[in-house]
Amino acid sequence: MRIVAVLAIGGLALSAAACGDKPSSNNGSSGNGKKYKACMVTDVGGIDDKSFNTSAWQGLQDAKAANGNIEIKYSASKAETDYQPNLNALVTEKCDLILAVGGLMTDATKAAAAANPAQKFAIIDSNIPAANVYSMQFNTAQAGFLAGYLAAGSSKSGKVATWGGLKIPPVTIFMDGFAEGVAHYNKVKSKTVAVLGWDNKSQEGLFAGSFTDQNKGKQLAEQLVAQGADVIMPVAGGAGLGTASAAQASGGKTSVIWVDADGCKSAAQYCDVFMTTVVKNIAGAVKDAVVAGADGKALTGAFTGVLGNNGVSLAPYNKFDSKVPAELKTEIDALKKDIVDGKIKIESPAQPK
Amino acid sequence: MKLELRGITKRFGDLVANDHIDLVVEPGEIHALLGENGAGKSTLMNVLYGLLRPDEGEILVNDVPQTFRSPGDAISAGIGMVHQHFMLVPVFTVAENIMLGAEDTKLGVLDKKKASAHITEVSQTYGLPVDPEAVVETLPVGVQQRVEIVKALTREVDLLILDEPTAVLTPQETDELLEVLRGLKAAGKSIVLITHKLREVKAIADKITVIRRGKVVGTADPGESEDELAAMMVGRHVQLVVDKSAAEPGAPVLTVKDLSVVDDRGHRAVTDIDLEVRAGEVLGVAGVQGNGQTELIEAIMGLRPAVSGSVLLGGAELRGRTTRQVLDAGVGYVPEDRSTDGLVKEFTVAENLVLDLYKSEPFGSKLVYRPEAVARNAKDRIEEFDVRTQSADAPVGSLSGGNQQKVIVAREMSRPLKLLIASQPARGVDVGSIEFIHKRIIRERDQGGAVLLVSTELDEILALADRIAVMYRGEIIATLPAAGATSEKLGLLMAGVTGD
Amino acid sequence: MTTVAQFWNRNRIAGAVYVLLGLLAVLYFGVSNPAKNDVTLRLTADTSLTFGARPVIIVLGLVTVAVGVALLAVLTARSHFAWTAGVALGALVLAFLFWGTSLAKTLHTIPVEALLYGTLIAATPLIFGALAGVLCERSGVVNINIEGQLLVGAFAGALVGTMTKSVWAGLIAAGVCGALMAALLAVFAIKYLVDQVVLGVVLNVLAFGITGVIYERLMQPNAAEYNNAGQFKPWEVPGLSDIPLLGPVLFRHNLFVYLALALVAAITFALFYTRWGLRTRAVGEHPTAADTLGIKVRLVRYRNTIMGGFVAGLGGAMLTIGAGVTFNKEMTAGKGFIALAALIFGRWSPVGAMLAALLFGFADAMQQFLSSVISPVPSQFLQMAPYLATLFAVAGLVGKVRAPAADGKPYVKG
Amino acid sequence: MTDEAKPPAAEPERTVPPEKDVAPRPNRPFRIFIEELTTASTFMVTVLAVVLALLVGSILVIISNDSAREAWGYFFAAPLDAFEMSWYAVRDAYVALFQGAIYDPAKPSAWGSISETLTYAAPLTFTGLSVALAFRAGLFNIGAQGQAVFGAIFGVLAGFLLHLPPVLHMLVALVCALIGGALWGFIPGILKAKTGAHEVITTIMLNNIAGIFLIWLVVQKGFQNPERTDAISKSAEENARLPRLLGFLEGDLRVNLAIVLAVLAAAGVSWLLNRSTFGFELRAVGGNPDAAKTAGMNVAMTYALVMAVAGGLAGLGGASMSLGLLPFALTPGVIANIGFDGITVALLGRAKPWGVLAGALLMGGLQAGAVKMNAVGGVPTDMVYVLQALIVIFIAAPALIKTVFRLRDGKASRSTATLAKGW
Repeated sequence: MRIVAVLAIGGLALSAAACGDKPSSNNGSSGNGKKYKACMVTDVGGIDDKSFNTSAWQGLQDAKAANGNIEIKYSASKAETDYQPNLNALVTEKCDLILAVGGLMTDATKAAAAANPAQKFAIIDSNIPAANVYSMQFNTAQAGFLAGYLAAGSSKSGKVATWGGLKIPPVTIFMDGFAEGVAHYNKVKSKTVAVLGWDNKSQEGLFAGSFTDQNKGKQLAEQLVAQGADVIMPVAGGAGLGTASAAQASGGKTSVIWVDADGCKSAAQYCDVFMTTVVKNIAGAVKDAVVAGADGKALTGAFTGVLGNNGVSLAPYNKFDSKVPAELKTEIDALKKDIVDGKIKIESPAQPK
Repeated sequence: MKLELRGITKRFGDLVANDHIDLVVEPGEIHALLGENGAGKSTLMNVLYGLLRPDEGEILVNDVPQTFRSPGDAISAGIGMVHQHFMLVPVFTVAENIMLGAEDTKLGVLDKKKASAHITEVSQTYGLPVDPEAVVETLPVGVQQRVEIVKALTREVDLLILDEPTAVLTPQETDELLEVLRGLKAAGKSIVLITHKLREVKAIADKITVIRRGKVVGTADPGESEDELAAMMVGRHVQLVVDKSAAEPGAPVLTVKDLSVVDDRGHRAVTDIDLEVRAGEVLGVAGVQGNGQTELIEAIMGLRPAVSGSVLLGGAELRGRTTRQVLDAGVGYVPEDRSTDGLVKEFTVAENLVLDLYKSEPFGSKLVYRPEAVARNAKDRIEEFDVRTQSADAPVGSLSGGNQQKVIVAREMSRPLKLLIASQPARGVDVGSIEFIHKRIIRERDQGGAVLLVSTELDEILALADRIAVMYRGEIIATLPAAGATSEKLGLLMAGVTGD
Repeated sequence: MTTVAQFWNRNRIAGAVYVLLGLLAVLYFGVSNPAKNDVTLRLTADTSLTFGARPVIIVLGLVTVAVGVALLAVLTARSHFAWTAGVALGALVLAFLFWGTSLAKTLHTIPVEALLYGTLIAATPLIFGALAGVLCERSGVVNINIEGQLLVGAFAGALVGTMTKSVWAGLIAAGVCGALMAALLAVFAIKYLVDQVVLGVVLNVLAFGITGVIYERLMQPNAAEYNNAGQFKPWEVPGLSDIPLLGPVLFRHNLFVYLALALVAAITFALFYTRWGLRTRAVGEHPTAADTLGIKVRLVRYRNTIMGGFVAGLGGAMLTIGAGVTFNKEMTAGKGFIALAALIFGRWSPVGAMLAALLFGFADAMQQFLSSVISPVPSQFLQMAPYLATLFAVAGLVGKVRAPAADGKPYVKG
Repeated sequence: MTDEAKPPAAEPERTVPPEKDVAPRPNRPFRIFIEELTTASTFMVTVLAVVLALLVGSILVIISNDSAREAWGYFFAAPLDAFEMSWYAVRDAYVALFQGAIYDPAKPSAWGSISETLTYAAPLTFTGLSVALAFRAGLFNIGAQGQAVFGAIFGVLAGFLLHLPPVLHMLVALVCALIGGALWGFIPGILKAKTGAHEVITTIMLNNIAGIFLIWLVVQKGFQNPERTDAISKSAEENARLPRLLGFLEGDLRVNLAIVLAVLAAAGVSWLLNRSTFGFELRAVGGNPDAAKTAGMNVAMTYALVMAVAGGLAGLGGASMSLGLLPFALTPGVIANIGFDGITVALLGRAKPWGVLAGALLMGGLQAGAVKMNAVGGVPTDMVYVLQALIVIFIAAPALIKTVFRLRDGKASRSTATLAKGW
């Protein structure tokens, strides 16, 4: 009785594992030859945050696919206090490049870089001016702007919406761009498309309080739809999937603009509701950096992803390609050019400085 | 039904609660099981009722050996039990309580009608009126006991065990109960009556078995004298009356005027009480449990706010003071329920001996607590009050009831008192400890202290009090000098009968 | 602490608070920072009512004041406490809702239907959780483990639902896993006499850990095989679902909402009208008395605790296969604790717990609505609303409640 | 309530408590040692609980190891493979756990792992003491998390809003943290005292509220770090930070003054419990509130005060994170999970101050080891949750340990005392 009861749940899980007899083959670890070891430390969101951790890991996997001599691994942080020990553990593990994901890792990375001047680091969403740190930042407000314009242009109800995971700058930067894009549309077309869920002037809006709670994402979508919104942009990692799920249930009345990585690839099951994605091309930037590093090129300085260098972009319309009017597409392309040229300035307080 | 117990032994650790007990109850017999608190009577009956498993021995019903794994087995063998602490769910109705465990259902739904009808039938047959719809917690204890008996009878028992059934009854109610028991006997039921009250035993029992320290020390006929029985029960000759000189009352110490108090549920429990206790006298407050004594004392102690009136201690107002202030004013308090209110079980004997003194020198100051001084104090008190404990550092919960009570008495009497309030000081205490505690109370009086004694035991009141106040339904309906008071007269008063 | 006979009894204190809050509402929402825009109540797709927000708010504030005055002056009996609290606080909440909507940045329309629908959806997992609590605690086992039971339910629902490609199998597995979790609670609480409050908290940690590890290593990397369950499709009750307002709110859900409501009815009936219920309550109130009548106290407790776990497990499944979303680490996000508060607020009765759950659901839905239209209150403070509501409910309205007398006390047979 | 069903504790002749009659102790040292090992003493139960938890946890290690899981997939084809791979997985994981917690030859400094263990242990000691103190008064403080949040907030605010000389600034910041935590702890205390609201519910709600408040605060103007675009506040000034202890050694050793303060706090709580009148009161209230009230103690005030003191301790724990570790600023997750982990620590330490310190060291070791275990073998850090929970459950149910390992009856095998009261 005693032990049996204790082990019951463990046993259940074990039997679950025994059923899964399909061998996963992504773990090739033949140790011949000196490989380039690229390691990353996730932030507290974990590897499956459907956001920057996932994207960065994707970048590492892409790099490995591109160059067979690259070996990758990650170390998850459960808490912010784990950043430093995780970075140090990877130093001990003799990684060639250690990638820190997330701006909150700035100070820990700075310290680790100073303590290990021979060790190469890279960081996402931060800028560390040190010789052995390669910084990657992304001005997603630019792509968000395009998404806002697109949403306003395709809304039939005249109401579009966005909501976020937590009210923190890496999230609100998307929402700022989105709201400004809608405002720009209203200005140009003399329309009054309303944005639910975010007001970029007062910096107030709708938040789930979580990046994982899909049920909340679903409820928020249902609320927003009830108020008339027909295009919704969730900026909340995995929680946003709830909104996609709600949109799918609406049978085409509601569409979703996804963020971070192209939704038709990262959450393919919902591809038919994704109008487009505000891409923050972490994967691309990471892949480029790692491949360059493996080739022995010096990794230093800073990279800022903007529309101009494809660091941020609007993904293909995928299944909406036929639904988005050609005219609107042209306007968006023109807008993109204006932003790249600096004719249109975006004023999100959360932009990289 | 004939019941026979052979060589029943029950141990708890190294403690032998029942030591090879033999007992025979003949059909239609009222068999009294006599013994003082802690002698092992209740343990024996719990074994018989299937609540405890005996370590040795066997139970025979109508000469057939039986094994009772649970009370359910005992019930189906025809044994019923009325426990000292009633086994009634307070928030249930009478009918729910009675049907519990033997429910009739109709299409899965409880058939309350049938249950009520059955209850009414049993009530009428045995003259035990109860209202099936009443919620138990609203009923007076006497009625609750009736419910317990009806509960047993509806299960068609042939043998009924009653554990200290008269502890909560007035003398008149006790007489009524005895009458009911005679009726049951006449109907052919066997009855086992557990008690330590000699008067009742003599009044009703057909046969008496005396238990002491877990062993049967003998059997007796009801014709035996009370002194003989008491001696058998305790193992030596007992002084049933406390030696004391006449009181020499001085100035009033405690003056209660027009005091009104409400109980936990907001009902008025004490109404406009006037009371005076003088230096050098014991005022006994008699009354059946639940007539406002508890609330009265709690109000005096500052444990419960009074609605109106005043409480003066030597002229100073106590009402509105905190318990701390009342204690500091020179009031000692032996609470009615020692395990709930008097002691912290996990604390050591030493710590319990300073439970309300820890902030005063030498045990502590405002901030610092001094375990060394507490230990020294414990050594002295344990000696002075003859507390039987393995050590001063033993948890007080490991002591016997009598010794626990001595710890409280020692604590409360170890500082100069103006007033001692002792509530049920002898409840659940063995005879030796009772004698000791009573003597200390009288000594407190003789030293010029005022004593307010609250007890539901008339014998205790009669033995100790100089004056007696009787409480009934929140009022003091009579105050009379102890000389000349008889238990019959007090019994009538306790039942609310004042007219001569 | 008896205060009844004193002047400042509970009703009077509440009355004074209502008067104060009502006046504040009138002064702040109506005068110093007044509602400006008209507010539209959209009841159904084509029925709307439009009000001038300011007069409505003032009237609502005055209603609160009036209830407060009545409590101070005449309604001093205990029986008046509950309904007056409902009226006074309800009026205040409505006043706040109108004010927030009126001053919102974008829209000034309250979608009543969606608000109520959202309330019910948010409340349903809480109802399951609270019912689990009712089952356990009525028999005397404190269940702080609701959170963990919901979590393993959600986990098993998704895992087994995916592996078997059957949401029904997922549902059963969710119940079974919830029951297993509860069985652990039962064994350690009843057999090993471990402190039940502590035990519940620790078992929650265990549930976080086990589901977290398996999720991270198994379900997340191989989501298609292990974390891709289907969904229970909504079933519109024929006829009833066409009733205006009520239809869309109540009768266009999937299995879980109906199941929750049915369980509330079933457990209420069973608890108060059947043999099982009588014995359960007896064991929770006075186990020794039950024992003396031949009822197997521990058995009743084992059975009820495990049943409770089963119900909580089902509720957990609502979060995955009920909503059509994947399992995620710690996805219950404190719902089990809110359910626990609902249980206490609802005084251990199934119906009371349901009403309390609906109250929290409403706080949640209202917060989402006000945030989405950009009301003048910062979103984080709105996010605190359900927690503040719970805090207020437990501290202000419930106070010392009467739990089943033997709740949390292990039964040790002599 | 049910005196009747219990064995009659009130036997007049019984003056010897039953604890005595455990087998007599032999007097030869070796025999005593063996005796200790085979008896369910407190120490043995704790050790065996850890062992048993690691054993049960290894099941999860195996599940979470790809190669092992694969091998179990074709168990019937090559059963030895499954066992071999499982053994490797478990061995590697626990070796990494040990390396991360105690000694890791790969680290630049021999003190590297110990430093990490102590770093993790310090805040847990504070929150553990917080929970333990409340336990002793019969209260279950699940709110250490929220109290630590407020401690962290007050500490950092004092750290960057004030400008004071070295040492003094740190002391002021710590006092502020203590006050912050105490305020947040006082709320459930006073609610319990005045309305009877159960602290389990109120503290959980207050945790949530504190968490949301923190997220709001860090991005407000004047608080947010003006050089950063993410959710991080300004950093506490150098003077307010807790200095590192092993800065002079090679390597980047994080261990800081917090662990010293934690030891002092354990000593302080120990004094408070055993040598102060307040401690006497709180233990009495915890043991029997009715008797405490009858003895003239102010139970309500004791509850409120205990929760305030517990909150203050948790607040110091929060500050030991926000002032002791990078980035010395507030972020949404600045205090990690120390409040909830503190519950485990308090239970591990059986609510005794020095026990809490030991428990915190064990838990700190587990957490430090988990980082390594994760970095090397990919075992999820959630594994720590599982180990934590199992250890505590096994400790709380000594009878289970006794049965599993066939120990003889000892002091610890009796059922545990009730720590928190039911509703």
